[in-house]
Amino acid sequence: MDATVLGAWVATGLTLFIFSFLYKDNPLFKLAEHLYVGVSVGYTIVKAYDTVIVHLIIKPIFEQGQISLLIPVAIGLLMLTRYMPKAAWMSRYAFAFIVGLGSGLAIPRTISSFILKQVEDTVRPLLSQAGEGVTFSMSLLNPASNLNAIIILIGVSSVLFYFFFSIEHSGPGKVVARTGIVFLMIAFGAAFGYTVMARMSLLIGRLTDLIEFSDASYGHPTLWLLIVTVAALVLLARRRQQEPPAAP
Amino acid sequence: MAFAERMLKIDRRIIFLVIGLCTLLPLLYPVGLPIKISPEVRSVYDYMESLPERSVFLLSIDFDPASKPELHPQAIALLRHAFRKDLRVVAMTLWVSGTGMADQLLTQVAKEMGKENGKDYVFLGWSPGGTAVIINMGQDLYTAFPSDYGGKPTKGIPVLEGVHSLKDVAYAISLGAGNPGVEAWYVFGKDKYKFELGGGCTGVIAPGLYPLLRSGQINGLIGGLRGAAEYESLIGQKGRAVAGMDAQSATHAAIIVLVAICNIFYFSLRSMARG
Amino acid sequence: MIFLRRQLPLLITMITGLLFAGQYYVPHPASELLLTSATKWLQIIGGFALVLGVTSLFHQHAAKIRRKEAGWGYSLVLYAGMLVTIAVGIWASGKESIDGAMTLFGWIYSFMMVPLQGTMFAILAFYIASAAYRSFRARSREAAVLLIAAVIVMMGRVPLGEYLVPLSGDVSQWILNVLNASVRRAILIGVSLGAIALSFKIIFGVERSYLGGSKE
Amino acid sequence: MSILKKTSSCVLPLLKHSTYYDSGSRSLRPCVRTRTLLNILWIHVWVLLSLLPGTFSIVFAQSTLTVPSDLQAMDTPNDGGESLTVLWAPSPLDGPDGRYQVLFGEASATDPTALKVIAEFPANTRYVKEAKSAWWTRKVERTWHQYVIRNGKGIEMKNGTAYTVTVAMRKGEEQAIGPLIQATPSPDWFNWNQFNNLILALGFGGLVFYTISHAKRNNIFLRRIPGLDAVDEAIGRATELGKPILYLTGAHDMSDPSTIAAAVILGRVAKRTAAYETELMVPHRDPITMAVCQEITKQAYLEAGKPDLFKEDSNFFITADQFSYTAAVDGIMLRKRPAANFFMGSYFAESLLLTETGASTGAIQIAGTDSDHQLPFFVTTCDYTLIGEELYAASAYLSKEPVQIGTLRGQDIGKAVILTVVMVGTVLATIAVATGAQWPQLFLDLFRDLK
Repeated sequence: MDATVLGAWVATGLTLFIFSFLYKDNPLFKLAEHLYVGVSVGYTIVKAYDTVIVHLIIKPIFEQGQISLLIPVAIGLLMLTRYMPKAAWMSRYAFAFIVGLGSGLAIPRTISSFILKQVEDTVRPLLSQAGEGVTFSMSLLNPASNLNAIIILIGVSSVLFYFFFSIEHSGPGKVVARTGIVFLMIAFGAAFGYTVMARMSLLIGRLTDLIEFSDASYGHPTLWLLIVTVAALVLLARRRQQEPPAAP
Repeated sequence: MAFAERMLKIDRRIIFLVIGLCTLLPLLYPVGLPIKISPEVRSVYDYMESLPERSVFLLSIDFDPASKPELHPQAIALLRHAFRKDLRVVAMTLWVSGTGMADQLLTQVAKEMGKENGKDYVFLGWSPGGTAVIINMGQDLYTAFPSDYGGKPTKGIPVLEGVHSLKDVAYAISLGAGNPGVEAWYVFGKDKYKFELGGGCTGVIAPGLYPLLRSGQINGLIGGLRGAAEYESLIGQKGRAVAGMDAQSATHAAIIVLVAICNIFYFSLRSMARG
Repeated sequence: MIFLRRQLPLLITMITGLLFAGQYYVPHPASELLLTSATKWLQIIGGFALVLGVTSLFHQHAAKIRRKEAGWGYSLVLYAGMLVTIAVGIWASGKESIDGAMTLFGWIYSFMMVPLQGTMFAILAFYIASAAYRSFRARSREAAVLLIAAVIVMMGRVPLGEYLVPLSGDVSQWILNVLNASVRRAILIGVSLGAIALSFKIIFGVERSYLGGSKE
Repeated sequence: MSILKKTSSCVLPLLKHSTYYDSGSRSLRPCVRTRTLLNILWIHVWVLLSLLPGTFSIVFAQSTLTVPSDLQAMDTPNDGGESLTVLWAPSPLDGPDGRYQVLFGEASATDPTALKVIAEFPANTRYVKEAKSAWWTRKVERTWHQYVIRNGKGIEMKNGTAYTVTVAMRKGEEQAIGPLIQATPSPDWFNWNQFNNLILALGFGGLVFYTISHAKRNNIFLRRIPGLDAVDEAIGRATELGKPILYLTGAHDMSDPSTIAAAVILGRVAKRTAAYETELMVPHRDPITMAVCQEITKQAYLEAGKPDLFKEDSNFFITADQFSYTAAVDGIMLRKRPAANFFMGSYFAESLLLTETGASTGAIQIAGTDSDHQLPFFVTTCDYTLIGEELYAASAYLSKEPVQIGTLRGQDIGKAVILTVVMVGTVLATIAVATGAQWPQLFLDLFRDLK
C-alpha cells in the first residue's frame, strides 16, 4: 500500500475518533487524545534535539570552537536539576538568569511599543488642515478622520478609567465607567464574532480534508472508517450497559 | 414544562448535527458568493506589489497544525504572490510543531512556481527561544540560524547574498497563531531593525492586533480564513480559503439564528416567570 | 548556604535585568554584541526549557502506569506514541523531508499529528453552536450589547452577510477599526503597565514566585 | 527640560569624535576639535573660489543655482556608528524640478570629481521634520534638509576613519556643488532620542516601589469590586437551595498570578461556605495548586470558627489533561447540580464547554479571568464576570497584602498620568493645527516613541 494512502486512512480514522467526543467521552477519543499528546511530545523532543543539541551546540563548539557556548549549556543543565530534590535549588540560577533577562528586555520595549506608540497614535488633533483653513472630517469609514479620533479618544479614556481601582465609580465617574463598559462589551462582541469565525474555519478545514480523503483513489477511507467508528461506539455503549454502574 | 423550556432542553447533539450539515453541504455544493476586499488585506497586497524584484521577503510561519485551516491558505497565497513577483523568499518558523508544515508548504508552492531551493528561496527551519530568535536575527542572521532546514550552512547560500540581518529584509510577514507571533515581531524586530512588517493571524487574535494596525506598527493585517480568501482573490488564484467561504457564510448564519432563538426563548420564559 | 540558595539567584536576576534594560539605550557595538550573545544563549537555554516541560508529563504518566491507575492503558499509548516518534525522528535526523521525499518522521507528522491537533480544536465549533443555542443569552444590558456587536461582526465578515445586508461589511469594519481598536489599546496600555511593574518587582526581588518554593 | 537640551547638544559632541565644519554663515561650535585645522582652511579657500561665478569649473554656465548653504556633515548622533548625517539649509530654489545629490568619498579626495553620487532626490524632499526626532536632540531647524548615509549599497564606512562628503544641487544640466566636508563616523554610548523612554521607565519603576512601601505603612483605599457582592449572593442562594458550590482555579499552576488571585478568592468563598455550612467542591488540574488550596480552605474554616466542618477531600485532583478534566467537571455538574459555579483564574478553549454545561443546569455562574480570548464567552454564559485586572483587584481587596495593593495603586497612578497626557496632548495638538504654533510640540515630543 502506498504511504500516502495509508496516511489518508490513519488521518481519517484519528479525525473521526476525535469527533466521536461529540457523541460522548469514549475510549476511542481517549486513545486518539493520548496518542496526540505522545506524538507531539515526541516531535518536540526530536526537534529540540536536532536544532539545539546538533546545530546550536555540538556543531558550533566542535567545528568552530565556540567554547563560550558551554556557558548556556551549563545554565540549561542547571535547569534540569529541578527534578532532583537535593539539587533542585541549583535550577534557580537558570531561572534567575532567564527571568532577569526577560524582565530587562521587556521594560524599555514595552514602554516603546505598547505605551509610547499607542499614546502617540491616540493623541491626534481634533481638527485637520484642509488647504488654508481647518476643517473637521466626519467620515466614519476613514479610521483617521477627526470624528473617529474623538471616538477612539473616548474609548481609550473610558476603558482606562473603568480599570481604575482607587476611585469609587460614583457621580460623573459612574457615567465614564458605564461608557467604558459599553465600549468593552462591543470589543468583546467583535472578539466573539471573530472567534466564532475562527472555530468554524477549523471545522471547515477538517471537513475539507475528510472530503478529500473520501475519494476513490484512497479507497474511500472516510466512509469505511465512519462505519467502523459508529459500530465501535454502539458496541462500547452496549458493553457499558451490561456493566454495573460505577460508584460516583 | 413550557414549549420554550422543552425546546431549550433538546439534546445538544441535534445542534451538532445542524452545524455539521451547514459546513458540509456548502463544501460539497459551493455557491461562490463574491468576496469584498478589506483595506487591511489590500495594504499587504499593495506593499508586496510595490517591492522591486529580488527584494528580500521574510515569511515567519508562527503557527502549528491546530491553526492550519486558517493560516495555511494565507501562507500559500502569500508565497505564490512573492514567487510571482520574483522576490527572494526567506521562510522560518518560531513554533516547533509548525516546522514540518512550513517545509511542506514551501516545497509545494516552490515546485508549482518552478523555484529553486537556495537560489530563489530558503527555509531556515525552527529555532527555540521565541523572541530571542528575533533579536538574534536582527543582530546577525547567521548566528541565529547557522544552518538551514536541510542542514546546509546558511553562509554562502545564494538567496541570502547581501543579507546580514533583519535590517536587510524589505518586507516581513508573520503568520501568527499566538505568542510568539505578530506582536513579538514588532516589539523585538521591526521596532529596532526597521523593516516593514505585515501580519497574518487567526481570527481569535485578530481583534487584538487592530491597535497596532491603527498606529502603523504593522502595515496590514490578514485575519483568519476570510483574510486568506481575500488575498486569494487579490492574486487571482482561488484556493481552499475561497472554497471555504460559502461554508463560513452558512455556519455564521446558523449561529446567528441559534443565538436569536436562544434569546427569544429566554425572554419568553422570563416574561412567563414574571407574569 | 542561604546566600547561595537565596541571595545569589536574586542577585543574578537583578544584574541581568538591569544590564539588559540598560542595553536598550546604548547603541554602541559593544552593547549590541552583548545582546547578540545573550539572545544566542537564550536560544540554547530555550531548548532545555522545552525538555523541562516535557519531563513533568513524562513523570505524571509514568506514575500512572506504575500504580496501574484507572486509564493507565492510555498512558501506555502516550508513551508508545512518543517513543516511536522519537525513534523515527532520530533515524530521519529530525527532518520531515529529505530532498523533497517524505521521511517516516514526516509521515507521522503529516498523517497523525496534523489531523489530531487540528481536530482537537475543530470540535470547539460544535460547542460554540450548542452554546449559541443554549446559553448565549442577553442576561444583562452589557451582554445584549456584546451579542449585537457579535452578530454584526459575524454578518460583516462573511460574503452572505454582506450580500444580504450590504451595510454590515462597513459597520463591522468600523467596529473593528475604531471601537475595538480603542478598547484594545486601553487594555494594552493597562496590561503593559502591569507587565512593567511586574518586571521591576522581579528585578528588585519583590516578586520571587518564579524561583519556586516560596516558603523557603 | 531645558537643561536636558543643553546637555544633549554639548555633551554629545564631546563623547564622539565628530567634527563640525560650518561653511561660513554659522559660527563654528565651541566643541569642534582643531586637529584638522588645515582642512578647514582649505575648505574655506575652496568655498570662496566656488562662490565666484565662472572662476571654478564645477559651476556650469551663469548659474541660477546656488550651492547648498550652511552645509554640515557629522557623525550620525545617537547610533551604533558606521553612519554620517548631512544637514543643509533650505533654499528658495527648493522645488520639485530641482534635485539634490549627495556625494561621498574617501578622506583623501580633494576634488569633487573623485566623489561618488550616492543619492539623488527632488529638492523639496528629505526634511529634518520628516525624520522622527525630538527637540532635545535636534541641532537645526525642522525646515532644514537632512540625509543620513549608511553602510550598504556600495558604501563601506569604518568607525574612526574620516570621509569626505558634500551635497550638490542640480537642475537640468546645471550643477552647483557645495563645499567638501570631512566627517568621521563613530559609535555612541547613549541614545538621547530614547531619553523620554528611560525617564518614563525610571519614573514608573520608582512610583511602583514608592506605592508598595506606602501601602505597607498606610491604609490605601480600593474601591469595592461589584463582583464580590455577586459572590456572596450566589453562596446565599446555594445555601437556600441546599446544594453544593463548585469552584475552579483555572488551567495554570501557582506561578501564574491569575491562579494566585483565584486561590485568594477561594479563601473568601470558603469562609462563607463554612459560615453557611454549605458544601464546597474544588476540582484541580495541578497537584501543587491543590495542596495550596487545601491549606487556604482549612484556614478559612478555622477563621469562620467551624474547623470540624472542614473536609480534606473538598479539594481534589482530577487530571492535568485539558479535555479529560473538562469532561470530568462537566460530569460533576450534571450529577451534583451545584447551585453556584465559580470559574476563577486562567482558561483556554475548555471555558465554553464548562460554562455551557453549568448554564444548562441552571446554576448561578461567576467568572473571573485575565484570559482575554475567553472573556466574551464568560460574559455571555455567566451571570457575573470579573474582567481582566478586576480579578487581581478583587484578590488584592480581599488579601490586603501591601505588595498587591501597592502595585495596583502604582498602576492606577500610571494610568492617570497616561489619561492626562492623552487629554492634554489632544488639546495641544488641536491648538497646533488650528494656529500653526510650534510650541505644543515641546510637550508632544515627550510622549512620542523615538529611535
